[in-house]
Amino acid sequence: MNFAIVVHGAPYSSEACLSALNFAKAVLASGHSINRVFFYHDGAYTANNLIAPPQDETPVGEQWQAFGIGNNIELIACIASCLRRGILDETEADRYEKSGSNIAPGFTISGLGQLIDASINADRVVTFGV
Amino acid sequence: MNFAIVVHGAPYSSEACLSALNFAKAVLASGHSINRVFFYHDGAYTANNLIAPPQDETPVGEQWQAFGIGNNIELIACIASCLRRGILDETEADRYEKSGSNIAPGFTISGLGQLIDASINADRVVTFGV
Amino acid sequence: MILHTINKLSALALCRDLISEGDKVVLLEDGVYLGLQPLPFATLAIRVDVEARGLSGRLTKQTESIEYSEFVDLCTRADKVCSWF
Amino acid sequence: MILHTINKLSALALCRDLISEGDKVVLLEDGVYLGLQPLPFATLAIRVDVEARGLSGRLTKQTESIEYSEFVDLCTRADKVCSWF
Amino acid sequence: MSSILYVFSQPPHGSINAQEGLDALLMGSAFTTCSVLFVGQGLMQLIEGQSTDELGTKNFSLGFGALKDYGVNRIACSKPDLVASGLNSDDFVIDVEPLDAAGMQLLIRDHDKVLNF
Amino acid sequence: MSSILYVFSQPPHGSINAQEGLDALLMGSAFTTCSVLFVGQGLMQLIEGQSTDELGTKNFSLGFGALKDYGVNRIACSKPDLVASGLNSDDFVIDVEPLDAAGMQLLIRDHDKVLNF
Repeated sequence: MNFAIVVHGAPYSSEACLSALNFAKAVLASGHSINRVFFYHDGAYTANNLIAPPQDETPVGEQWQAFGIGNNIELIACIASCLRRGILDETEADRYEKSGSNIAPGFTISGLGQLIDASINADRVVTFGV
Repeated sequence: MNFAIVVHGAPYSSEACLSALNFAKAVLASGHSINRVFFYHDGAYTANNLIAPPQDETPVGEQWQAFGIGNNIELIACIASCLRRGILDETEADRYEKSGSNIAPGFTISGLGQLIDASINADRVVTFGV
Repeated sequence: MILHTINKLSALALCRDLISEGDKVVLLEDGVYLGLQPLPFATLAIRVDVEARGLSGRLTKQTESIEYSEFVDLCTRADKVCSWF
Repeated sequence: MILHTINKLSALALCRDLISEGDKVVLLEDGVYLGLQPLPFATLAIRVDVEARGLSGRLTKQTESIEYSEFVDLCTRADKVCSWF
Repeated sequence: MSSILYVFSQPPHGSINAQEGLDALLMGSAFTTCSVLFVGQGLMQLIEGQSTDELGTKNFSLGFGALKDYGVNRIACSKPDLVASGLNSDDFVIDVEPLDAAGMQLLIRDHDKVLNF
Repeated sequence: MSSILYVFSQPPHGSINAQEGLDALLMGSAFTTCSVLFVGQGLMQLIEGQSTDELGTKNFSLGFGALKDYGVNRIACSKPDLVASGLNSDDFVIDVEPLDAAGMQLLIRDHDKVLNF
């Protein structure tokens, strides 16, 4: 069965970000697939590449990166959420004449249509809210 | 009278960030002073220099920058909150070998001691929580 | 006099018992929705938050709208400020 | 069967009336604290969230701890998932 | 094509989430059959006469008037939550169908997916 | 020197805020007289036997044992909230003084500043 996963919370600020990751891992471990993970609202903060948490704390953002890259799963951060929260790829950084980009590897900034498309085409959609 | 202001919320994600700014402006307009504004928890996100909100939305972070610089008021973002949330100045970016810094002008990253010091020495401390 | 602020409905449960005779209560942000219901104390609601939510003319008589300048003034007259959220 | 998830106490009020006979309810994150109180329906609580909060052995009998793998399995058996937060 | 029920449970202005929820509803209605159910403090999004000029947040309640044009199928709210709020339908910017618990359960059952905001 | 009352009202693990609140209390107690009052879901921070190894959040409840060593003055909680929670003091990692409404009001009055987390 194919899952779409929606994440509304930022690492540390909300356990939703961690719960969604644990859920996503369990989906794959159970032999199911994930068509897309969509980071909305504060979930977009997960894609920030500059996070440097204390060594004794779980680096949730990095674990999402590794999960997405290692399993070839699309991690989409909503562009509107990202712009409001200062998460930029190079294209957006250039467009808005900002000093640099900070999108983490494994994440792609894209539009809200990706949430709808994932929701429609997945067998199940599960939201981790805040 | 001298105020310390504590901000727990991020721009857009929480109105606390905007309320605190409106309050801070009113403090000065009333002839009082502000010894420090301390950004804790998600409040640290206010110091992100890469925010690029839609043109029809209030750029709360930029307004804080202008307020701090224009009135020569210390805007301190807590270092622990910042590291967990990916808000870095050049020193921290170098220390953690990150690709760049994103601290906004007018903001300084510093320790939790600055919250205590401000709270002790102000006549009033007002927290804008989430 | 202690000044209490409340910024959301769920925060009322935290402070309901802690508001003494003579204390003042400021409702701000989503806390202004408390002005729709009867409360055991009078409140002052931040006007711009009331108007943003379309609550002008809808609040109970025990809720009075105030400006940020009056909020600041209340802080100076209070012994301390306690924020409930 | 519809699968409902609840991640905090205040979300109970949102879904209490919407849970039909035969639906399933998963408590996660701060929602597992609901396992301390009597509820009008049986619930399944994510074990790692229960343990992180020190609630093992403290939950009501109508709350059963489950793994993420069982949460996933419930999703596949449900017609849809409804998340309350 | 999957139909989607949007459930809105957050008040406006306290965070951007309610506004971003409406954005998602408008986007969804361009692709498939969508309905919306307002519950709890989500009903506060509908209050008429929101005036945000001074606060500086966006008065996205004006956008609800476009839901019919966007082809949003059913626009409903929780009747128990409406009664508890002390408001009534006249206070709202658009016509909304108040549903009792059974009606809301049916609405959920009638859609393939649920997106909560 | 101003004394500070810390009020903790958030549960642990659902967000980092409770943990960051304890950090602020420990820092404050190095500089001035501090007390702490647990209210509402903040009482859940005190529950004994939190085991976070698998979840991966930090079990900062272990830090409460150090409050006395840090010179934290009074460690109190809301008695009404304790009763409502269904827990009792035996469930907590440290001794906490349950206060009724009058006691909590006095505690607030006895400190110069209040920091809420």
